[in-house]
Amino acid sequence: MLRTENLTYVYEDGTVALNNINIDMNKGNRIGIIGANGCGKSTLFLNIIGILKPKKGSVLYEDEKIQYNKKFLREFRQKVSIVFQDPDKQIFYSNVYDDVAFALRNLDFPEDIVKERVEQALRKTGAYEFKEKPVHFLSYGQKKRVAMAGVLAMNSDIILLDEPTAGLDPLMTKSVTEIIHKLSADGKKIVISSHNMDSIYDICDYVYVLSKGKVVGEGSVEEVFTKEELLNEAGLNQPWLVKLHKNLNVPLFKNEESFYKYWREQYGNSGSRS
Amino acid sequence: MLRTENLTYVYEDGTVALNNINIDMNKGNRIGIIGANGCGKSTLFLNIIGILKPKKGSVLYEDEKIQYNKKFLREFRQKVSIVFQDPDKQIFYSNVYDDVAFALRNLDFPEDIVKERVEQALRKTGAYEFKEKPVHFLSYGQKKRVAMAGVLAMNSDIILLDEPTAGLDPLMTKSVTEIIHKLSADGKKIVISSHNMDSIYDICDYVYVLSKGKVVGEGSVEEVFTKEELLNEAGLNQPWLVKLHKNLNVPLFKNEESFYKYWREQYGNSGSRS
Amino acid sequence: MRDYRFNLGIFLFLLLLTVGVAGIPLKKYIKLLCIPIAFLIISLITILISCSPKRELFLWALPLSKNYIGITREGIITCRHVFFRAMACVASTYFMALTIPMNQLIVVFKRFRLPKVFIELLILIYRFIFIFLEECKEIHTAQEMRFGYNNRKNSYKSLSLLIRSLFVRVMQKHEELIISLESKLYDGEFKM
Amino acid sequence: MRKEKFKLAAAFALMAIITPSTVQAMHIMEGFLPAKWCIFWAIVTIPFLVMGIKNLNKIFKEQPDKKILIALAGGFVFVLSALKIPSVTGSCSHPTGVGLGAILFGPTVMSVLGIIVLLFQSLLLAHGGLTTLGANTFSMAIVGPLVSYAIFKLLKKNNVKTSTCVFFAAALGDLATYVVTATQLSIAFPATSGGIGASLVKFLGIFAVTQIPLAIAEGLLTTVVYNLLLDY
Repeated sequence: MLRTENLTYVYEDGTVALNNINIDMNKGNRIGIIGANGCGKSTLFLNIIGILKPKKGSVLYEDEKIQYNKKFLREFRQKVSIVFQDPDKQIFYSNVYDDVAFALRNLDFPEDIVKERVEQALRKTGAYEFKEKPVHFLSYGQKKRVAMAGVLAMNSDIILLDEPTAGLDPLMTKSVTEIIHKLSADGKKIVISSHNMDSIYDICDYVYVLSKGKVVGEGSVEEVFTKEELLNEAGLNQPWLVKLHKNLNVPLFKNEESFYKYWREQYGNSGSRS
Repeated sequence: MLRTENLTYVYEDGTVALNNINIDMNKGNRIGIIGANGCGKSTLFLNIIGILKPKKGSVLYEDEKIQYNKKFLREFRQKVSIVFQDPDKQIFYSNVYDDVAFALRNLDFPEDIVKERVEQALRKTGAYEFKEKPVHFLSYGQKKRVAMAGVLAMNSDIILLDEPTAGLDPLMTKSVTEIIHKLSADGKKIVISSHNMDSIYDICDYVYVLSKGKVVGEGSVEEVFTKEELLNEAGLNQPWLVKLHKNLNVPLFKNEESFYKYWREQYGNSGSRS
Repeated sequence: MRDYRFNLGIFLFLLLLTVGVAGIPLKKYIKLLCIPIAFLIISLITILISCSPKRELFLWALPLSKNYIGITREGIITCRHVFFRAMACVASTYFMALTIPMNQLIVVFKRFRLPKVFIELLILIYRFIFIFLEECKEIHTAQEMRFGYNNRKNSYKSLSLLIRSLFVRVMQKHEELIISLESKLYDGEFKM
Repeated sequence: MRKEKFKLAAAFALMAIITPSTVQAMHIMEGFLPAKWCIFWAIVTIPFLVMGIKNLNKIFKEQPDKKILIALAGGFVFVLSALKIPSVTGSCSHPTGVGLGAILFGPTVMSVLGIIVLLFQSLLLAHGGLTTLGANTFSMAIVGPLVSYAIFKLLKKNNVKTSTCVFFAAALGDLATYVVTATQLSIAFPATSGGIGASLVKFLGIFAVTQIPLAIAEGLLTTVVYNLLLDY
């Protein structure tokens, strides 16, 4: 559906930001793009949604090269949307409702459909309860929800999320993770860029490792995260469940609950310490 | 040396931001203030450094109430300094050297001492190697180092750090953690606010838990982090080493290496899977 | 000319409404009242004091070479009138500003059929104001902690650095917001 | 007699001390002007605003993205006006940022931005007022920027050093605002004897204490900022 082919992007000053990137979004339902700060994750996302134009190679949507004209991009961005990291950079109205409705109104939807979609998006992200508050009174986590609602309202098939859990406390991280899982269950394709390994391990099923503008590794989460050296070279670390798998010689678990369950079954430890 | 006594801070609109806070920085060398987004961590820091003035209660330095006049604060802030979260908001010059020298020059130090102190601070934070680069070419992690250097140059006794590892990738997190440990080894008192539990567990020795403007728990890291309910109520979670301690019925370890070592000794597992 | 007592009545009524009914803290209200007070005092004094060679105009006057400088009855009446009118107006503006959310006011402005561009700019500027106020406060605090405002010379230096930092951030925001606009299918208009 | 003179001098000295600590530029406060003058100044500003809106519409039609830039500038000018600058005579005052805005974005754009900023100032900061919005817009968002812009262009044409241009543009723009405001006040409140002229002298004189040093401060500050911006 969406992939890049030999995508190379060069900054104005000549620095190669992305070097021959081949990424195929069909390899999983929740794709993770991981890499250290400055590895090119954000630049890649901007190339994928057609904001930046690659110097060589291309982005393909439904096996067709995306075109850089207004009409094509307008259609394309209804199918592929993006949530940026900093909510302050994507909220234009101080009225939550108007902001979430922004994209829909740009598409000239009639107001009754706008209303329906906006309320749906607000409920999905848990932003419904504070929809009457002016944006500048919202907390960072709440703004993040509004920003997500604004993109969800578009109801696109593929959603890119740039560092969705950055700066969030554990509770908010959990709730954003839940939103993402729900979206995925609804049949949306999710692409996440992050350097939070535990989050990616929890959410994604297929992972690309980016380092200095190159794809240095890819595979299922289990595959990629067991390659310690690869991750270290990319300036990343392993999720702790993977570390345990390696150091304790236990099977690999996708989440902590299943690990504890296994442990209790194996070692009969009820785990009920207080 | 530094503590708060029944500190209560109320916003202009009447919301109680901090409610009767008693925090004693003598209880540890590396104090952690943990809590969810919006629990009052930042407001507490601003009260401690005398930017905000409590409605009731007080901040005490060397058993003396801090005074809110220019002269007192000038002395006080040479002893107690703070590194804020976002480096972009605390770097004012496009030249690294000038920026790190800012506080010293404002205090009218002679240029030779300025130079000595700046270079020392740059080395301590590992910012020396890129000191010639213009700030807007630096990565987020590098800017973070410059911001820290700018505060370290003041050579204060107590350093407050607001979310020092937020937004950093694993490698940078590790290096900032190392800087903090080095400062502590130099005899500086460190106070960290964070909602990253793994970082706090790694760095701190004494922890206060803040929730909705109140201190809801305190104690040594081991003590506080084993109280799962307390942390959950505060919207936080347990560091994974503590989770293992509880669920696997193993002793509590301060860092992963010691845990693996213990494990190998206990179970004879060499851990050398590839 | 309306009786000043009428204006005083309006002032007191609105004060009561704002503080008593709408629940705005009295302390905050008084603080707000202090903002225009300097302008009020200076301007009223200016109106009050007149200068003329005719002594008979004045209730109280000082000779100043050939002229007299002093206070006239008309001056007092004008001042009293202006003072109470201003207080009544201030109270009604504060009542509006403190009780009606800006987002609703903007809807009202829209009903006035003001030009679309004007409303759009109003919406956007209102949003950006808070982003920059927040940033401004943070930068200012960081400077203050590093003694940027401990004397006048430093204050000037710090303030210009602060303004520059803000400006640089405005430019960065611009680039980022444009990208975000494109991804949200902006078609040249901010609808509401 | 001597005692009286002393009292007078003391009164002026006292005023010189209290004024600068609280003055915010030259906003005429809410309700200060009689209704007819409120309406008069509102009507006077309309043609300028219409011109500004027309200009903006033209700009936005060609470059829709500019909307964000102009709005950001508005937010920026507002925040500048909420800052305090240490004034030469006393504690502090507020920069208007109008000079900088006029140099960067042109005077017609500034008139529209100015009225929006003034509106928010009166609603959010309690500076100025709604009834006096027209008068304040005329002095601060129309005459000020026009003077700043004209001075800047004029000096630039004569090959004056840019930082000097910026200084005079900002400082004289500020002074123009002050003169206009004093005029507006004196027309509304003519002196019992001597009329508008005498009143103008009084208002000019009394506000000069704060406004002249402030104009110089703003000029200096704008110059420094402008140079820092070029540096960027």
